[in-house]
Formats: sequence, C-alpha cells, structure tokens
Amino acid sequence: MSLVLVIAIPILGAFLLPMLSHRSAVLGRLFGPIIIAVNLGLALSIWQHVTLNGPQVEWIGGFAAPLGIVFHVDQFTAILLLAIAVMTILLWPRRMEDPIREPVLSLVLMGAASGLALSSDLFNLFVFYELTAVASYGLVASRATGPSQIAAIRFLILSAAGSALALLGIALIYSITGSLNLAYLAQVAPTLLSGPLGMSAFMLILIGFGVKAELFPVNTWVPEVYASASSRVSAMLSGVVSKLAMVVILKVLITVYANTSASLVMLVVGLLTLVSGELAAYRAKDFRRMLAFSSIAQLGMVAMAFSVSGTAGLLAGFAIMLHHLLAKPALFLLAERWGGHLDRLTGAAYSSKTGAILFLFLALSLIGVPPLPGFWAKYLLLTALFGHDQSLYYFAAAVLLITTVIEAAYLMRILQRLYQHKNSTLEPHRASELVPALVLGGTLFLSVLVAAPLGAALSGIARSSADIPAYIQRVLPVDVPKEINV
Amino acid sequence: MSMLAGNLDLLLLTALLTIVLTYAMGNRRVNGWCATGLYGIQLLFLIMMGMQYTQATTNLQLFSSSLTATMFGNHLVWEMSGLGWFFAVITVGAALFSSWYAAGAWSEKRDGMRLFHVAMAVNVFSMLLLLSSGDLLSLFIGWELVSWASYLIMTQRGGAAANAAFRYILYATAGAVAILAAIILLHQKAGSLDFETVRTYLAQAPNALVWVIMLLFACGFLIKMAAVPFHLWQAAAYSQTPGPAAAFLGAISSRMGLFALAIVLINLIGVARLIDMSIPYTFLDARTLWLWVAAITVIVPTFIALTQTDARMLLAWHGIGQGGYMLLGIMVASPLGVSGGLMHVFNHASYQAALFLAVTSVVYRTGTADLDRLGGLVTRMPLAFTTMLLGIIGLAGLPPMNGFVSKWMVYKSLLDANMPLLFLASVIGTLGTILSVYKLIHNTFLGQLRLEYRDVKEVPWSMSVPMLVLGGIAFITGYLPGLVLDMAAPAQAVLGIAPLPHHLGGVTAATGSLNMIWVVSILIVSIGIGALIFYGGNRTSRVHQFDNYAGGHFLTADMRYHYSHNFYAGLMRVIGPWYRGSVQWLETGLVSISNFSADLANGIYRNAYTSAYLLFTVVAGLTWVMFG
Amino acid sequence: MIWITLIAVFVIIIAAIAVVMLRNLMAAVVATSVVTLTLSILFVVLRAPDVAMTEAVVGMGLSGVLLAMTLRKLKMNGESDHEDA
Amino acid sequence: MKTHNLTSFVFLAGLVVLLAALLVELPFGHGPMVTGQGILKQAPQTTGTANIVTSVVLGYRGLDTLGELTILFIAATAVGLVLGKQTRQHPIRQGGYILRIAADLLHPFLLLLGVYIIVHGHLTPGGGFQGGVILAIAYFLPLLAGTQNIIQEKLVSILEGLAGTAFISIGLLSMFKHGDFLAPLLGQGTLGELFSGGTLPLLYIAVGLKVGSEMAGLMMRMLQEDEPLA
Amino acid sequence: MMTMSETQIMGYLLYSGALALIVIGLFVIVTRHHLIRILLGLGLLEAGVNLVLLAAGFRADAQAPIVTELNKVGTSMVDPVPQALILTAIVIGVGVLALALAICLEIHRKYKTLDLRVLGMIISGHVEDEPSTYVIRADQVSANKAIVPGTAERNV
Repeated sequence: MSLVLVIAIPILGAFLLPMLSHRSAVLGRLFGPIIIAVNLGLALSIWQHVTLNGPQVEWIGGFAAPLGIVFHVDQFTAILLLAIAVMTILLWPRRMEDPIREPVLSLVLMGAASGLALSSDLFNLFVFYELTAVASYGLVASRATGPSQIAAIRFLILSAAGSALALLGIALIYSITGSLNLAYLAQVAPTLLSGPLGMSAFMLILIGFGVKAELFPVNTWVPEVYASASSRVSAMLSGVVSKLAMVVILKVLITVYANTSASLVMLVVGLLTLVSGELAAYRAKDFRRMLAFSSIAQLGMVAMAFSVSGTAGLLAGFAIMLHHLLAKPALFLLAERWGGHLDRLTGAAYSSKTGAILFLFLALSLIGVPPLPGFWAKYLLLTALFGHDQSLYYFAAAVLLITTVIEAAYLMRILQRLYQHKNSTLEPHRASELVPALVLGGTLFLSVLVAAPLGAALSGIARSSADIPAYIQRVLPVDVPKEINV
Repeated sequence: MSMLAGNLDLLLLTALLTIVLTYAMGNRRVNGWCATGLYGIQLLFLIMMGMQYTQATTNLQLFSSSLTATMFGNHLVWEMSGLGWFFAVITVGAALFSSWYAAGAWSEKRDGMRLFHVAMAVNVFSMLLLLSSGDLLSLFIGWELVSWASYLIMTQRGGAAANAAFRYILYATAGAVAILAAIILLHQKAGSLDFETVRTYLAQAPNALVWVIMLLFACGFLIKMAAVPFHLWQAAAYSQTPGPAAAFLGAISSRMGLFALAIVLINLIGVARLIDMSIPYTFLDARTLWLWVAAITVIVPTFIALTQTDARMLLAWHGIGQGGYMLLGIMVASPLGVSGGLMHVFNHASYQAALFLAVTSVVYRTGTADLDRLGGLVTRMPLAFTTMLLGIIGLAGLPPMNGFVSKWMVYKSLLDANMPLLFLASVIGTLGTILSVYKLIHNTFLGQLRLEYRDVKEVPWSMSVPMLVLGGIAFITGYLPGLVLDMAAPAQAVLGIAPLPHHLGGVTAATGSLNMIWVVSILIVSIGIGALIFYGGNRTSRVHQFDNYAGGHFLTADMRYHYSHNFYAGLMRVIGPWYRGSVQWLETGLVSISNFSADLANGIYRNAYTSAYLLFTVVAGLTWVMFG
Repeated sequence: MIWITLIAVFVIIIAAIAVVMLRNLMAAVVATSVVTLTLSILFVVLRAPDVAMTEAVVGMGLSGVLLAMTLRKLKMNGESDHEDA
Repeated sequence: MKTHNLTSFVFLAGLVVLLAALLVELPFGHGPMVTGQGILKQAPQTTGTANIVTSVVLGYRGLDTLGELTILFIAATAVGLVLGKQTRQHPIRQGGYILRIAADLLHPFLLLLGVYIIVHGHLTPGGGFQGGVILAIAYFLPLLAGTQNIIQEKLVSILEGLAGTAFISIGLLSMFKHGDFLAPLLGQGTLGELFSGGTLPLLYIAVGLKVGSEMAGLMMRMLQEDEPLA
Repeated sequence: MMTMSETQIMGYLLYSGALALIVIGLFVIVTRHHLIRILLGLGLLEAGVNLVLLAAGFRADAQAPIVTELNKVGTSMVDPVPQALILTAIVIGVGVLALALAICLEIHRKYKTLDLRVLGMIISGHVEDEPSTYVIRADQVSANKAIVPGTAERNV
C-alpha cells in the first residue's frame, strides 16, 4: 500500500481519459468520478493506517533519503488527502465547457494537490506546485468569457514570476546545504541556514509560494480570478489549493526555519493580509469579490497562527484551515446564482430560502459566534497569540479582534439585503449547487455537536505534527552523513 | 415535588421546548397562548427554586444543571446562582406578560407571528443560559447568544427596524470582541476561567492588568446597557421593535449587561480593589469612575428623552436612563444601595413593560405613537390611561409606586456614602423624568380629543388585562416592597454584600427607615378625603368633551388648541445644546475612518501593475532579513 | 575556459538588454533565442551537456517556434508593439 | 507611468545590491555535494546507467519527471481548452519551393536523430526530452512549410495517452514486483552498453514519445487556431 | 586544471550573468505592458535562476557526470542533481509559456489588444460594477483603448 498511488492514479486517469472518451462518451463521463472514488478509498485507508500505526514515511523508488524523494504522511496530511478527494468529488463539474479536458485538469489538480500534501522534498514540492498552478490556470481560463481569460493571464504572470523566485530560493538552499530533503535541512539548518543567506532563501520561498497562498501583497489576482472564474473553480482554489500552498510554507517554516526570525516575518505578512482582506471586503460591491477578499483575510489568519511556534499555533492554524475549507467553498457555490453586484441580492432570501439560511449559518460561523466552529477557531488563534508574550503578538490579537467587527459589518449587510424586499429577480439555486453546499454546511453543523471530542482529537494531531525531532528520526535513516564538507 | 424543585435542567429544557413548539405551531392564533403557558411553566419552576431560598439556611445555594462541556482544557459549567435566579424571574415574567398581550387580539391583524414568538422564545432561552453560566467562557457564550437573539427580535419588522438592528449588532460585536479579549487575557494569566480561580488571581494581579481587563469587560457590558457613550443604538432599535417585544426588551434585555457587570466588578474584582485602583494623576478611583458613568447615563438619556416626539422613543430613552440608577446603586456597594439597585431592576421591568404595552394599545387603536398627533384619549381608553398613569408614577419614582422605593434606597445609599454630587445628579435625572413623563401622558390622554379619534374604543380584554396586571404588580410591590427585597436577598448574598434588614413594608436602616405601608395608606386616605371634598363639597355638572369655551368663544372640535408640539420649548433652548448629539462624533469618526482605509485597501487591489508588488516585496523582505 | 565564460556572459547581458530595448517584438524573440543559445554554450562549459542540449532544443527551438507562431497569428511579426520603451 | 518606471528602477537597483550581496556569499566550486556525492557513489551500481544525470532524472527523481510530463500534458490540454472553441482546419499558405524541399529532406534526418538521442539517453548526453522535441519538430517542419499535414489530432491524443500510461505502468509494475514506485527493474546489465540500465531506457522512450506527441499536438493546436478576425 | 582564484573569477562571472538575467527579466515583467514581452522577460528570469542552480553543483577540475572509458566510476564529477532539476525546470517553463501564449491569442481575438493596462482596466473596472459574468463587447474595448494614457496615470 504505497503513498504514491494517491498521485499516480489520478494522473494515470488523466492520461487515459481522452482515449476513453474517444471510444465512448459515457465511459469518459463515468471515468473521472470512478478515479476520484478510488482516490477517496486510498485516502481513507491511509488515514486509518496512520491513525493506527502513527505517521508513515516512503522513499520513492526505494532510494534512501536524503538521496531520493521522500513522502511523509501524518494525521493532518491524511486529513488533507481526504479533504482534497472529497472536495474534488463535490465540486466535480456537472455540465462542462469541454467534456474531456476539464475533467482531465480537475483530476490532475487533485493528484498534484495530494503531492503537495505528501512530499517532503523541496524541489518535488516545487514541481507539484507548478503542476497545481498550470492546472488552475487552465481551469480559470476554461470559462470562455473575456474577464476570466484576462484574470488567468495576470494570475499566470504573477504566479510564474513568483515560482521563479521560489526556485531561486531553493537554489540558494541547495548551494548552501547540498540537499533538498526537508528533514536533512532541518538537521543542518541551525548551523548553515540561520544566517542572512538562509533567511533570504526563506523570504524568496515565502513570496513565491505566497502567491497561491493569497498572502499580501502578491494576492492581487485573487479578486479578479474568483470574480470571473466559474464558482466551482473559485471554490476549489480558495478551499483547497490555497490551503496546500500554505501547508508547503508551513513545512518549510516548522522544519527548517523553526525558532528564527522567520516566524516574525510570517506574523507581519499574515497581519497585513488579514487587514487588507477584511477592509477590501468591507468596501467590495461584487459578491464574488467580497468572498474572495474574505478568503484572503482567512488565510492571513492562518499565516498569523503558524507564526506562533509550537503546538498552540499549529492547532489554531489547522482549526482555521479546516473551518475555512468547509465554509468558503459552500459560499462560492451559493455565489453561482448570487454572483455579481450586491444590489442583485435584495430579497434573494425569498427566492431561495435554503440558500439564505445556509448563508446565515456560514456567515455567523465566519464572524465567530459561539458555539459555532468558527468561534473556536478564532478562540484558539487568540489564545495562541496572547500566549506568545510579545507586544507585537498582542497587537496582532487586537487587530484580529477589530477586524472581526468589520467582518461582521459586511456579512450582516449582505444578510440584511437578502431579507429586505419580497420581490426578487434572482432565480433560485439549482440542486447541483445547493446539495454540495448543504453537505459542506451540514458537516460544519455536525462539528458543533461533537465539538469537544473534535477539539481533543485536533490538539492531538497538532501535537504530533509539531514534533520535528521525531519527524527527522522517521525520514532519515541512521547512517546519514551528518558532517558537511564546507 | 422534591425532584422537580430547583431542577435547572427542567427549566432549560422547557425553554428549549418553547422554541421548538412556537416554531412548529407557526402562525396559528393558539401559538401565542401556548407560548404564554410555557412561560408560565418556566415561571413555576423558578418559583420552586425560590422556595428553596426560603427554606435554605444559606442564600448562596447553586442550582446545577447536567449541561457541561470541556473545550480545549476549559471546563464549561452551567449552574444558576441567586443572582441569576433573580434576573431569571424578571426575564420569564416579562416574557409571560408580553406574549400574553401579543397572543390575543393584537396578533389578529398581523402576519409573521411565528417569527415573533420564536424570537421571543430564543431570547428567553439564551438569557436563561447566560444567567445560569458558571464560568467566564460559558458567560461569553450565553452573552453572544443573547446579543444575536436580540438582533433577531429587533430586525423582524425589516426596513428601518433592520437598519437599527444592524447598527445594534455592530455595537454588540464590538462589545463582544472586547469581552473576548479580556476573557482570553485572563485565561492566559490565570490558567483557568472558572470564577474561583479568576477571583483569586485578580486579587494578586498587578493594577495595570486589572485596569485593562476591567476596562475591556466594562466596555462590552456597558454597550449592552447602552451606557453613555455607547447609548446611541438602543432607543432607535427598541422603538422599531413590535410593541410587546419592545416591552420585553425594554423590561429586561439590557439588564443582562448589568448582571454581567455586577459579576465582574463586584464579585470577581471586588469593590475594595476598585477603590484601591486610583486613576493616575487624579484623586479619583475606579469605583468613582463607574459611579460617574452611571450618573451621566442617568442624566443625558433622560434629557434626550425629554425632546422625543414618539412615545416609544421616549420610553426607550428612559429605559437607558433608569439603567443608570441600577448601576449607581450597585456600585455604591452598600447593602442599601445594592438592594436598591437590584430592586430597581424588578420595578423598572414591571412599569416599563406596562408603559410599552399601554403605548402599544394606543398605537393599536389610533395607528400612531406620534405625541404631536394624539391627545384626549382618556375618555376613550380609560384602562390604557390607568395603566400609563400607574406606569409613569413608577417611572418618575413617586409614591405610591414601586419605583419610589428603589430610587429612595439609591438616594439614601448615596447620601449615607456621602456622595452629595452623585445624589444631586440622580435627583436632576428624576426631575427630567417627571417632566418628560408628564409630557407623555398629557400629549396622549389629556387635553383635546382629535376628531379622527372620536369613536376610538378601549383595547380588548386580552390586551388590557396583562397590562393592568403589570400596573397592579407595580403598585403592590410599591405597597409591599418586602416581597421584592426578599427576592433580591439571595442575589445580594451572591455579590458578597451584607444582607439588608427589611420587612414586608420596607427597610429599617440606622440612618432612617422607610415603611411604604404607612406612606401608601396615608396617601390613599388623603386622596380619599380630597375626593370626598371634590365630589361631595361643591356641585359639579358634566359637560361633553367637545363642549369647550375660550374667552367666551365656542371652540369647534376641528380647532386645535391642545398645546402638544414642541413641549418645554424654553427649557430646551436653555439646556438643549449641552447634550444634544453630544457623542455622535465617536460613531461617525469610526465609520469614516474605516471607510477611508477600506477604500485604500481596495485601491491596492486595483493596480494594473500587480507584478510590481512582487518586486517591492522581494526587495523589502530581503532588506529586512539581511539587515534587519 | 575563463575567456569563453567571459564572452558568453557578455553576450548574454547584451542580448538580454536587447530584449528590453528592441521595439520589434520578433527581434526581441530572436534576442531571447540568442540568450538561450549562449546559455547552452555556458552549460557545456559547466560540464552539463544534457542541460545544454535541453536548453538548446527546448529553450531555443521550441519556445522560439511557439513565440514566432504566436506573433505571426497576432500579425505582429512586422511592426512593433505600441508602447513607450 | 513615468513615476512607476522610476520606482521600479530604484527598487531594481536595490535588488541588484541585495542579490549581489547574497550571491558572493555562495560557496562556488566547493559547495557541499551531500546528495550529489552519494548519488555519484552508488548510481552506477543501483541503476546501471552510464549517464548519471539520466539515473537521477528517471531514478532518484523519477517522480519529478512524472510531474513534469504531466505539466506538459496539462499545458497541451489547457491550450486545447482555451483555443478549443474553433478547430476549423484552415489551409496554411504554401511555403516556397526551396523551403518545402528542405523540409521534406530534413524530415527523415530529424526523425533518425531524435530516435537516436532517445535510445542512447542513458549512455550519452540527451534523452527523452531532447529527442522528443526533435521528433516533434521533425513532424512539425513539413506542416509549417505547408507541404502536407502529417499529424492527426486523434493519433496525437492516443499517442500521448499511451506514452504517459506506459511511464506510470512501468512505475506501478516495479512497485508490485519491487515494492517501490519507479524502482529500477530488469537488472542493470553491463555499464555503457545499449541494453543496460534496466527499465530506464524504456522509461526514456516513453518520455520521448510523450514529449514529442505533446509538443506536436501543442504546435498543431496553436497553428490550427484560426486567424484573428481583423 | 584551474587554480582556486580562477574558480573564484569564474564564479563571479557566472553569478553576475545570472544576476543580470534575473534583474532584467524582472525589469521587463514589472515595467513593460505588452504581454508577449512580459513573457519574454519571464523566460529571462527563469534562465537566470537556472544558471544559479547549475552553478551550485559546479566543481573545478571535475568531469561531466557520464561514465565513459576516459572517466571511470569514482573520478570526480560535477553534481548531477542540479542538472536534473534544471532539465525539469526548463520543460516546465516551456509548458507554462505555451499555455500563456494560447491565452494571449484568445484575449487578442476578443479585445484586439495585449496591453496590460487596458486589460487591467477592463477587469478591475467592469467586473466590480457589473455582474461577474460580464463580457466586454468590441466597441467598448475600442473606447477603452482611446483612454489608455489617462488610466495609466491613474493606475500607477
């Protein structure tokens, strides 16, 4: 039972799908979901295996670390794999512009995202990042409208330049340490990478991967893309892909750059992202743009959480990530009918009641009203920030609280609009949008009922993920050349 | 009986059941009666709990519930203390009368009664949850639930109501984040959030930290109380709420802030500590600060109320002002003061609800609450008039109503604690109250009857009985204040204040006692003598209401001679500028700042050269990590 | 060896500046190909024949063809793109 | 506009300084080859390829290569998706006589060269990528010269599918035989001979076909995209 | 055979070349507004990064990592890993370039322009005020082109 299958099978499916579709259209239509189901099964078995036997390591091709590529899976990674598969099946395009190519892109996106979650080799991460990026450019541009293609090309330029810089950072790290394996780097980092060279390498990697992680100020593509792409694609990007880019940054941060000034950089970037996102959302006039800005703000919160070293920060970050992973795609699915200028929303609640109630629930959860899960996520973040006894962290907490009020302002303004006048011109949501959104919202609601055990489990996961020495022990064999000939 | 008595689970479950049933029944007429019955059952449970205080040797008994949870190392418990019980009785009572009033004829013309009753039930449940919170985290959860429940009940009418409710929810969220900050700060410092740990920690915490925590908490709670300078939202929101719901809100809703504030300031921090914490560079201390906040909250809203031309707005503004009296009494922290403040909560609930219901009755018949377009309804709606008369006497704090007793106790405590300035402030507040309530009843019921209201009738019994009963309660508890003082005793004990020696008729204090039985009896007797002289002594002849003469000229009914518009014009000219729109700048400033910065952020995201940001960030970041 | 490197780097810099300066886009594409070609020579010097081949074939050949085709589609192979350099 | 350029200049100057300060720090010529040394030591034994870069590309970092192939595939697919609205085959204007003759003559040579480079990828410089691209160009030149259209859309899509499938299935095969994805199979053979290096040559052939078909399809699609309506 | 100092000089040369490529590439990306030219700049940037990456594995007096009769196993060779990485990076770059060019063709077909300023104005101007699924017609685009300089001033 190998981890690579999670990546190999979707890519294999993507290779085979066009031929199958040429043979018979029906088979081609069914093929994608089958592949995703297989992947879901794989992810489930991996998750179960990890929960039973603890984190796992796989040397690709049997080449021992640090020579080859290493995959590492712990409970959080397994959950991410599950989330990726589930999201892909939920956001699977029903009626497509192109019955062959769009599913291919979605399948590859799934595989690449799983690769981002699993790999612990810097350049391999870069490759999968690029794969995710190319797939998402294609999906964004797949909608044949002009704005979507303009957004796609602007996104492409920004993201490609960013990943070139990230590659520069990786090159710096390689020429300093002579290795790409994160565990090995974690070993040698205190001696080699704590200087200005290493820190600037981190800076470049942060900026490069920050483009997809929606970090300020390289996230200007976000409103354009989410406003013009089809809302399934926006849901996928904001729900899954951005999280995985953040996970990549997290891997580099906690393994290689633990307890350096990198965490401070993270905090400042996250703070700026949060503030800019919330403020822009407060002034946005287009529903999709508003959602985009709010997702920017959420990712800023994640970055702030990860800037707190230790279990508390990881716990808060995971909580916010998972909450946003469920909430924002549902909102984007609602935006399929509600997109456009906010004035169109006036009285929409009477044309589709369920959608309005779902929006109410998700909005309250995003604002952080107890006892909804969003509240616990914010609570954990605040606890982490207050626990870190530094004035800057206190300031960050204060800013977070103030922006919460702004968040409440724009979300409640929408809600008020929804329930204003009875006569609405909007057509109600289709089942193909409402059902996945309800599934996501329902999951969120169930998590309220089992909040206590869920919280306990999550803290356990965070504790295991924060244990870097154990990680190094797992990844590296005993006979690794510890000495470096500089 | 014994297993029923004092079972908090049963109470909460009934409250939950009320929500479910009111939702299930939808817009049927019976919905209201069912809700009323369920509130009655809840009140019964509460009374059973109260029995235990009469039997129990100690007033500190807790009614624990089986509702607990453990989140991230915090143990959440829900258990009701004497303080919570006292507020809970008022809450459920107010809900009972409001839904009773709403159940009858009032609901016939209206649609959306399901939303009305559900919102009310949700409010009651969340308030009970808040009142039975056993630690700070459960307190916060209950607090948020109450805030959003009030938003629900305020926004149900839509339009202007929705705007007012939106403004409210922004204030409420701001308060909530302040409270959350304080709670998490405490959690980090004290390690736990249950009251005992926090109390012991705060006892030895440095002054600066206690200041920060106290200010954060107080801001949150005072926003709910709508104390100055956070008073802008309340009147608009309450006056836009449908009548009976407004009565409920005005009776109890913003008292939740008082409840929480009492717990934090008196129970957790303690008055002695407050007195120790002196404000730097001044001769004042923390307690004086809160006392003066209370005093200003008494004066400013009361005089704002004086300028209102809408009866509901007027009452709502007075509700804010009366909250100041309660805070005053509690912050004095003498036995007399605290029981005065607590008693005022009950009294205010009784007569405020009665007044709102009376005004609602007028609106029900005439269709307006505009004080400039009413008048002379006394002969048409005598029962509503009686209710309002009882109510305004209570609101003005004059005998024989209960408002007099509690206000007297507050004055007395201020004098005993020799705070003459605060005493003066509260008396000024009472003066403003008397003036404005006179305006209220004069413009509504006295004076000239308008032609269009010639054939207005009294409201049906289903509406008049509950409001009369409320007025009756206001009178009886004024006649026998001991009833309320007995209820307030456990609450006082929870706050750690020595019990107040009292009897059925009033209080016995060393510096001067009050026995309402005597006062009221003398009052009634003297009024009786006056009536005897009036009716028996000289000959009277009844004339029709439209049969009026002025200077020998007959005044036709369509001729306006009822002086109602621009009441107290001279007084307004003198004192108006002092407080009119006094703290608007706070709100407007914040709004404009956020708008400006939001436009800035949007501008950043609209740049055509987005890749330039990449360059700028790289240079800035590299500079930081290499030379920073 | 040093000298080859020196010349190659010099050519690369010149060609790169030409990419910026040349008004005619087709010429700029050609300049990019020059950069790539010189780079592949440099790679040979750095004892990376595989990379050199790839750079020459993929970098110059393929991207050159793609860009040229696109420009032909855009009818831009003749005149310059309108922008203030 | 001008201010924008000016600020960009300033920041770029700053970037020059910073990067220069960074790059002079780098250990040039004596960097720690931790991974490199290890691979150089054991690669000939483990993979049996004379060209160690090949053993890295297909063995140690085979997954990167898979990802890279997928990127090409995805790019080609996305190009088809973007331009897919109109696939009308419009006549390409005929090139000159010389050009056509040259293309026709060049075609077989290029084919031979590409195949050679692919097949000897594990011995000599070059391999699947270079050879594949040369193959693509070989098929593309006549098309560009306008002699005739050799490439069929159907063939290309099937070819790219099959090649990619071959790559992954070799990997899966080795996984089921050997327990690890893309582990070398079929013995190393003697170093430096054509039939050596286990599965790596096969993998490289798959890569070559894949790259060739992708590139051919790519250029074909871009050529098919009809003229911008003037 | 090279001496140490020569290695140093060579390193400086290579890194200065890489630096020039990176900076010029970024310059094109940041200041130019024709999409094709920006893509050229992107290519320069990637080339520079590749050069840095390759220089990381360079060893003076070492052979190319290919075992032949001349250099048997065990003779000092340059690091093969960066070469493999660059192979991958180059191919990735081509894939991205092809996709970008395709999108450019499509945009040009719709709007008759590849000027980033116009496109940026179109997307940030129209998507905000109109429904998200807004498609701009040709006549409006020509209008946009007419007022490009003004918008350029505004956007800087």
